[in-house]
Amino acid sequence: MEYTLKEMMTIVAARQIQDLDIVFCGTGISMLAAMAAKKINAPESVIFFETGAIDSRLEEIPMAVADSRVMFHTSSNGGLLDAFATMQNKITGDHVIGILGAAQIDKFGNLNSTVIGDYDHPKTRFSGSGGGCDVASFVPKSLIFMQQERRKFVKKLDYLTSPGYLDGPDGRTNAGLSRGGPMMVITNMGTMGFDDTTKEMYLSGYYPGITPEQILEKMEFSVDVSRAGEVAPPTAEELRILREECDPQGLIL
Amino acid sequence: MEYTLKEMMTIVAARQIQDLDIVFCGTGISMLAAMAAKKINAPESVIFFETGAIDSRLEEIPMAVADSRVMFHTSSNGGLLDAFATMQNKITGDHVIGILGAAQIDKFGNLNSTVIGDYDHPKTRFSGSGGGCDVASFVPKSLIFMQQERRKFVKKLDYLTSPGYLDGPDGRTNAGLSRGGPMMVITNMGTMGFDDTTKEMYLSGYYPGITPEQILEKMEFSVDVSRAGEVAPPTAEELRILREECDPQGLIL
Amino acid sequence: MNVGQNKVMELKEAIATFVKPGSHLSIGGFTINRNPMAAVYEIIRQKIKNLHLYVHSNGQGMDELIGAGCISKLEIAYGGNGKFASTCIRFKKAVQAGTIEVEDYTNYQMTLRFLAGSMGIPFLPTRSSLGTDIINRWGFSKEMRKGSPKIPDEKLIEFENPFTGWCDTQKVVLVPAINPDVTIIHVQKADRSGNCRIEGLTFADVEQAKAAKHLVVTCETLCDNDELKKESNQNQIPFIHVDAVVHVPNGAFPTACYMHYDYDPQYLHMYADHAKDDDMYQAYLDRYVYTPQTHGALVELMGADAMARLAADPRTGYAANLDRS
Amino acid sequence: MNVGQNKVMELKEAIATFVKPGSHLSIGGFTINRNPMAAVYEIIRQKIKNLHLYVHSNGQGMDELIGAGCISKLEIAYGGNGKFASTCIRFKKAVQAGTIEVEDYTNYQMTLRFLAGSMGIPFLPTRSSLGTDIINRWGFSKEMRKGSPKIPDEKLIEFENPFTGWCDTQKVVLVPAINPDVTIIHVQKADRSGNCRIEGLTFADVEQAKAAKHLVVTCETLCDNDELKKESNQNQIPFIHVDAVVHVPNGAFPTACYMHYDYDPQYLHMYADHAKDDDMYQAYLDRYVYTPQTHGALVELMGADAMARLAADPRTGYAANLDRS
Repeated sequence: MEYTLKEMMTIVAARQIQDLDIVFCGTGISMLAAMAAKKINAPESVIFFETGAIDSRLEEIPMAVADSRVMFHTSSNGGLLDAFATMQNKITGDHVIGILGAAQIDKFGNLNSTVIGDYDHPKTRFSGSGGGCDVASFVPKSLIFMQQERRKFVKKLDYLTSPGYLDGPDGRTNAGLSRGGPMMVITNMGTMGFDDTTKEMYLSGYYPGITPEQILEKMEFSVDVSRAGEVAPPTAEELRILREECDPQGLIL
Repeated sequence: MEYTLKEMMTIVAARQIQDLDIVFCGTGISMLAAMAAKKINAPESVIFFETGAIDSRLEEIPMAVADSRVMFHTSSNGGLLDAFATMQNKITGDHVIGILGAAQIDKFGNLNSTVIGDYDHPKTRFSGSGGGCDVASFVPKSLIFMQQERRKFVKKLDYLTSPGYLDGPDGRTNAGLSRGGPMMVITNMGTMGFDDTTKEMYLSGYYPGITPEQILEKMEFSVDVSRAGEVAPPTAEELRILREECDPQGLIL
Repeated sequence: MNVGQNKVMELKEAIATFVKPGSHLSIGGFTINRNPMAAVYEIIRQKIKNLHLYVHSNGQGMDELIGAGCISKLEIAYGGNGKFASTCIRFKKAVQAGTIEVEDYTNYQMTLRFLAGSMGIPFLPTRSSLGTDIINRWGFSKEMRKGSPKIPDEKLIEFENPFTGWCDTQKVVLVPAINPDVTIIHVQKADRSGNCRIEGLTFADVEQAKAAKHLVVTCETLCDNDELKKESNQNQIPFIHVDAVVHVPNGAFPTACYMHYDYDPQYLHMYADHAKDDDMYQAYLDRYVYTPQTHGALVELMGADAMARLAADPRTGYAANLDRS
Repeated sequence: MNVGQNKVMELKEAIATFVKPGSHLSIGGFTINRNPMAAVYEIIRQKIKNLHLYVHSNGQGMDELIGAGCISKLEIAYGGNGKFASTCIRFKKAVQAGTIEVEDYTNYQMTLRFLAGSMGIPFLPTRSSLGTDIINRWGFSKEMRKGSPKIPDEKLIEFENPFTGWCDTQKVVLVPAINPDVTIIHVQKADRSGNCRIEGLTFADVEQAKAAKHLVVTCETLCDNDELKKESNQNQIPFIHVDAVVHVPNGAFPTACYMHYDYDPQYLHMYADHAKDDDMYQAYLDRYVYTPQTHGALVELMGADAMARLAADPRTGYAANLDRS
């Protein structure tokens, strides 16, 4: 069955979400992945947004995390203080899985979503952290969506907006962050994990028709590919639910 | 016209409240004084409670600051966080007048509402600070209700629960508190102010039929009486409003 | 916390599951309003002892737990019951007799401590209590604190403002977070998954709830899950924080529950009378707590007329013209 | 803040009275929802410049104020407009051209900064951003900070937890309080004294409101004072914090206002197109901001049909099936 890379990425992310996970969602594909998981494989997962909405009934796709569509039929409509406390407080925070994106990533999963070039005189300015750094600081695991491009998988970030494993295995602990850190990077070509010991990125999967070598060409740093296998494509049922139930208007896909 | 000392105390306190004052109220006579002020001399004052109720419509007298009667027809029903932030934040806090009471007071207006005797093995345990210490720490002026007794006006408190001027003119500033401090002590025999320079208590008023000497006999420390004058008794109209409109059931009076 | 959907339990089971000997417990409400009294009485009936209790201004619930000998340590701002007992009587007796250890804070400090716990941070700053014995005198010794991993090493820490002079502040007091093993609150409405709606003042219940490792909610009305989500702006606690939902009508009696019933002046006066004497207090416990066995039975013992007198007037939320003398 | 009772004003007067050249301003809302757009357009029309703006995740309002040249300094967590502009375009251009100075924080940090301001304390702690450039890199120089009494001397301070290890925390970041000269928010309902009711998510509006020295509220519906007090549980901001109440129907347009109207996808796309080019942006300003002179006139310019398409469905609170492509 035909599918787009965006659909593949969405389904790969959705499969990582489990029942009783509390899913932190951003805009776009990350929201779609959380919606797909809830309809496909994790009906008892809970979607929540940094704006304060929890367990929204998403009858239509929100175009932003502040979209009025996230306010409908929620468990409660709080505010930013409630949402971030839910993550910083380990009692609830330990159950949260974050979904993030960025302009740059390094081998330890640190993210830049602020500037390209010199911070004081940036060549390109992006939106900035938003809640990204907060989520990355607080939650025990996160998924990261990235486009597979050399200028995005870089040896050194121009600005470290959101913490991955910082400078390695003890990076987070030394900095004073809770344990945890990114669990998977999902690109338009494959997936990366982080080694349990070194916390360095490795290639864990490549999509059908893509080779590990092609992925390495699209990264400024090289990663271990010995553990990589082909990722199963979306099933017909996964695609049907994604297209018909999650994004029937095709706003994201 | 006949009146009780409790009525006198209530009216004396009510007269200190002005339009646009935000009045922090405790239980009992302090609540009644705030209600009387609103009905007599300061219709645009605002009553609020540490429980989070603000501008309640008090159709009946509450028996505690958590009485459901304070929740009716309020501007908002928040919680303790809201109430104390309203005082700690100087933007609003500078407009608050507190009404407090205690088991002991010293010449600098510091209050004890915790224990008599040794803290670790108290002879008498009282309720403790509640919001009293918070109010005394935050607000620019407060009224203090006391019974005129030697064991209550003491040279040294058994426990300093709520700050007055601490050890004198620079006490509050040195401790890190905002300026302000108690403005008047109202007893069943007279009223005391605090000297602008020394911050020591002085007798500012005595009730009709009471002499300064009688008041001094009921204090462990002596205070300046040279500035004291007779306090005007409640007027017939003040008494009528107090009795008929504020406490018709006689729950406090 | 529990992310699952159906958390409805019987009170007996919820208390036995989440409140253990030695548990660090907090209870919601304020003096004579919305105390989780059904749960308090059930703890007493199950004879769970050696509890470490955290409250801000608590009255009836705290005093009954102390009176029944369930509490060994208490962190508190205010132990009073309004006009019914300016200082709670069993609390006063226990402190004077030295049978419980007490640490004193202010109301705002206790609330900030719950807030810090709910936010997942170790402390919050305030200017309250600078220069007072709240800072200088400790009820829990340094040794006792060092010996317990569930209690911070310091009661409070005075601290220079590192943002020099910012916000016109030279010094602050840092208050340590509380994360109780279990918090119990009573609310007007909850659904089966645990979404909660409190009517009237929330006091510090929301912070106490979110700070707790486990949360037991008793409710006047048990709603279908869809019902509360229809006006979710009015829900203060989302279900993920909740472990058990227990349907207990009149669950705050003899304290008040806004829009449902008032406090019971007769009961509170009767309680205060009995609390003054140890033998009479034992008789009180036997008659009103142990014998009824359930909260429903206590309510039945009071009689329908007595309960009807307390019913809230729908306009004001309390029992207008109730005889409160 | 103003403890008085009648605060109703015209928008022109409220902006002229409370927003001055150089004012430290914060605006409520989040990206494409409940921005106080009528007030934003009035600030642009009054050509008030050199503003120091504080926002968390703001989109449309922030971008238009920057586009019109009103802002010289900006403290912000996120400058994006959801699917309509992943980075706000005039914001991006201004930062890249160096025409505004920017200090970056996280969303939680900005919210905590408003919360600290509302609580009257100089800072609050969080673990967010430890180890990142949010701490290491400053947009405002030390000299600039020391030179301005309205800005704290430090961006952030990293700090060892003085309650050693408490709450499983070794270090925290202290974020400094913000007390804006003026905050402007748009709410669904306000009464003449200033009591406010927000429907749907509050974002950080309540904290922004209570942190401000002056608060201007624009509202969809102006209510009699008694009406909002009847269900005061739903009021988030009591009147004492408010200085001006301005009745502006559609006051958040082209952003959304839950239960009233949706964001306008056509307007936001049109805006994004114009924002890419300086000349086109000038044409946008002329046609949609300067020429209409009032928010009502802008709404008239859009036409009744266009506005009707945005009307919220009363069940869901947004415009179901709105063409958003």
